[in-house]
Amino acid sequence: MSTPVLDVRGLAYAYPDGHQALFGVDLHVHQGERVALLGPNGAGKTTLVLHLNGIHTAGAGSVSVSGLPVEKANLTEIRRRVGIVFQDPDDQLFMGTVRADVGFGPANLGIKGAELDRRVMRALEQVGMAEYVDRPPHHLSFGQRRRVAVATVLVMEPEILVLDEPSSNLDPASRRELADILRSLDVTVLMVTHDLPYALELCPRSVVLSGGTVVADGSTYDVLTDDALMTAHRLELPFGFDPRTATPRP
Amino acid sequence: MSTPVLDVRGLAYAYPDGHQALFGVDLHVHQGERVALLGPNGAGKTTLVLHLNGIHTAGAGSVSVSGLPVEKANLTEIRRRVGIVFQDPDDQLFMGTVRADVGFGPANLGIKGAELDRRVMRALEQVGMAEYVDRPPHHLSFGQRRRVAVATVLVMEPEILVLDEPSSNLDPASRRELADILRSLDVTVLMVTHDLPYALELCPRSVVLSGGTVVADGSTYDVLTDDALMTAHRLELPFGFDPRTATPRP
Amino acid sequence: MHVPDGFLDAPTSAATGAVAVVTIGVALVKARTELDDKTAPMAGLVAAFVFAVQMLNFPVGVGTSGHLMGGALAAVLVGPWTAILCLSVVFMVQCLLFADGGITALGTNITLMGLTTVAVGWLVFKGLQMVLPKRISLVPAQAGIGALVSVPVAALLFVGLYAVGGATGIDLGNLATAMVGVHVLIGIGEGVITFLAIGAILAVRPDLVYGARPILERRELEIRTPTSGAAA
Amino acid sequence: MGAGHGHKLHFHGHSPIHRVPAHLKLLTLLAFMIVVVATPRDWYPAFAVYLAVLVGVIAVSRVPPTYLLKRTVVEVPFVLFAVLLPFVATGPQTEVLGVSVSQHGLEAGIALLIKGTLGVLASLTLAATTEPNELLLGLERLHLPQQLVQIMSFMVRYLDVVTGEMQRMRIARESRGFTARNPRHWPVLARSAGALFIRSYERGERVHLAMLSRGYTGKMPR
Ligand SMILES: Nc1ncnc2c1ncn2[C@@H]1O[C@H](COP(=O)(O)OP(=O)(O)OP(=O)(O)O)[C@@H](O)[C@H]1O
Ligand SMILES: Nc1ncnc2c1ncn2[C@@H]1O[C@H](COP(=O)(O)OP(=O)(O)OP(=O)(O)O)[C@@H](O)[C@H]1O
Ligand SMILES: [Mg+2]
Ligand SMILES: [Mg+2]
Repeated sequence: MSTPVLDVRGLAYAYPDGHQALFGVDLHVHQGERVALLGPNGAGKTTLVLHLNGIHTAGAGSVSVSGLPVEKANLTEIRRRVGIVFQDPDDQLFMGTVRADVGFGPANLGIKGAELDRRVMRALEQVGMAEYVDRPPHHLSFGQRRRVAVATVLVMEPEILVLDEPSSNLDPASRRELADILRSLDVTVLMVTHDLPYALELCPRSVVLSGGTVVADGSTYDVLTDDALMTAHRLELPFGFDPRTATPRP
Repeated sequence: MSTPVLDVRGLAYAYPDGHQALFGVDLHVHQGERVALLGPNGAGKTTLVLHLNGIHTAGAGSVSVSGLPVEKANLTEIRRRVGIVFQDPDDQLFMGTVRADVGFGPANLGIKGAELDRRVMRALEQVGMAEYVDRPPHHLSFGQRRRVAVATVLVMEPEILVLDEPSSNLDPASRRELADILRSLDVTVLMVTHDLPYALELCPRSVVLSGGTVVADGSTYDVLTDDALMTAHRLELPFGFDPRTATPRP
Repeated sequence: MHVPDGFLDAPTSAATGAVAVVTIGVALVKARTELDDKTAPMAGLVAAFVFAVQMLNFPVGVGTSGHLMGGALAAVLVGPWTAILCLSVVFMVQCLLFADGGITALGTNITLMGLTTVAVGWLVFKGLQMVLPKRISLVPAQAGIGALVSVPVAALLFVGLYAVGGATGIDLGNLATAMVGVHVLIGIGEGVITFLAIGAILAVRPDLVYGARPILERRELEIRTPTSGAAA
Repeated sequence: MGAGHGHKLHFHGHSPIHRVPAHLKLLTLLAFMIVVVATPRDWYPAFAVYLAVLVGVIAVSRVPPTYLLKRTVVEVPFVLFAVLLPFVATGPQTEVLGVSVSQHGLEAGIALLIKGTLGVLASLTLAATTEPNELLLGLERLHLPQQLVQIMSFMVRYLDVVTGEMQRMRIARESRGFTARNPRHWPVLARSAGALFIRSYERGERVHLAMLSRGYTGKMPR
């Protein structure tokens, strides 16, 4: 088997205030996989995600990306390869206009002029926000900010896309359009979500994190139909949805 | 017919940067109703909600709550009656501990000592956050913060509960528990949501806002089964869900 | 340039303290018209911002350091009376929480760097607004010039106070030349920062700039009927 | 957004000094400094007594002396001024270590150093043993006008909001491959500073409105 592009081993982490959030997490994601990361509130999903590009530093265990250990010397390279869409779009947007914000990453990679503009507009068109290019991002609606936040990551064309609850606050059409984009890209995807039908639709594999450890890892269908596992970890299927009868979209 | 508890007439509003978000909105909600407010990103839902307790001031038209016009002189009374759960929990939480934050509102109403404690703990139990009572709110996970934000409003026991995307970032069990709480309370509810099955489950009536005006107002079932309306306003039913076959939960 | 305890003699400290108390008293009354529900947080932010701006220190001639003062910026953002309150609060916080500036010199610091820069900055700003065409695009430049002028004036006043209540006979001419010379440079920095900050705020939240309110025009709102709106 | 959770100078502790009500500490500081300032500048034994008192208080407060000493840097500009005084001042000259300096300037410089240092140390002790929120309550009890207290409480909170937002913006920038290493990067920082101002303001404004929504009237409930 190839080396995993995301390789997390025995990862433990405590926040500076002493609260331990991860207790030995193992996760291996291979090139081109789309994996859903499920689990109750406070399970440690965001904490785990923030280790994947070195925002948090492992307290114990190790994290590596495409074989590179996540450590100071490799951070620039790793951040070029791993694009993270944060759970809170306000954590992602900081420049004065949408254009400057989406262009920020590629500009750091040395792209400029017409090429920069082309990439910015393409990313904004993907998320349906092209007409907002000259507005300040913090004056957009929450869902619009989420869409711009996704664009700031897409524009970097990362090899590995990590999305923390990307569909929350999106309107239903945008949610489906995001799924279409993710399916059309040839990248590795790790997606945190509480939207189980969305996970089933998009990710063949699911990992369940609960109380800071991995409690299940397998096909999404198997996870969602394992009733004991589901109730033990606050996962419930929403009103009117049954994975056994839901047919995949064409 | 009784006077509506929420009465919005011809409401128009432009943000200070000149961007107009509402173009004449009419909305009447009666005592005890549960109404879902649907619509695409950027439709003006949050903008509308922020008029209901006088955070924004109508540019044209009028808003009144239980017959009281929303204006400077009535603000204290109106804010006591209308509890708003903001779309972003970080806008809602500001004290140093969860206890102080949830207790803030009732303390302002003059409640103290054991009674204050009792109310705080009850609200936190409702949202399943009692064990976090002495943690700083900004050190919680996003979904945990959302739950505390809901508690800060429940604890005020408002007559009218306005929730802006309350279920986003909640794990599936919390989402259902929130629905149970809302159903059990004898209050008027206006809930903004992009989760159409959730709207159908909880709210008999739906209002669709799009481009700053009301484009539909009727029974949730009728709205969700009106395909032309749905596609015109970026509303789509999620994967595997059909209102025609979904049976209400017992 | 925060004056520490014991730098000026007791009578001078007491006199400047009295000036500060009286002016703050007047400002408290006058500011009622400027300060409401929504502007109270603005006043707090302006104070925090001025506080941050004052952390930018420049080494100055005779051993003291100079820094940006933010009086004109505050005056244009929240109005002169509220600005006086903001600046006074900044000096109190610096003194009590950061030990920057002595507690017995608090009145001196407020008078010197608060009252003076606010008054000079605001008067220059208003003066320019009166003689120049009423255009919103001119506001940042007017504020910047007000800021520029306010700094050397405060420096001159410092020399004056030192002459009255300072410890010893340094050559006042030299001190004045050095202080004013250096503070013209600092004033240019202050002017540029004020210009940029006011410009940035006017671009997205013109309603937050007190000094621009008289020349903001009212917008007409458009009303769409449901039928015409449905097409959108 | 935490309300003033431990500013840079506060040293968490539970000593008797930490527990004295803030308004008493404020009054004591003021009285102490007035005495120091009013003391003629050549009464050196008196200054030794003041210093001893101060050291005693610091010892009781159990704030490590190094913690305070590191923070006396705010005094540096005036130390420089005091050191230069003897050289730039006019008047009768005297010899110190073979260098001719102004007699007057020398005395003034030394007095300035002594009084200034006592002032800084005393203020630092107050700052290190008092939470900003207690200080606000203390000022309220001393009848500082409500408007000033309100501006100050917003300011203290905003210092948190601004640093919080700055932190978030820094993480966001670095996640997209940017680190400010040299002055070439300043324009980027300058442009994000404008956004920072508005962002902090608007976040603070929304939080303020959230407070009003829950019955806040300008006074913290107790
Ligand atoms: N900054 C912080 N300091 C201390 N503890 C924290 C901090 N952030 C999160 N925690 C705690 O760490 C645990 C894991 O949090 P994390 O944010 O990773 O959860 P999550 O799985 O992303 O939850 P959610 O679904 O609500 O986003 C929680 O118990 C939370 O309270
Ligand atoms: N602070 C602001 N300044 C200027 N324009 C704004 C501001 N906030 C929102 N807008 C604009 O007003 C319109 C309505 O925004 P609003 O936040 O009400 O949308 P929404 O219906 O709540 O959307 P979402 O589903 O994404 O939360 C949008 O076009 C948005 O860009
Ligand atoms: Mg999370
Ligand atoms: Mg919204």
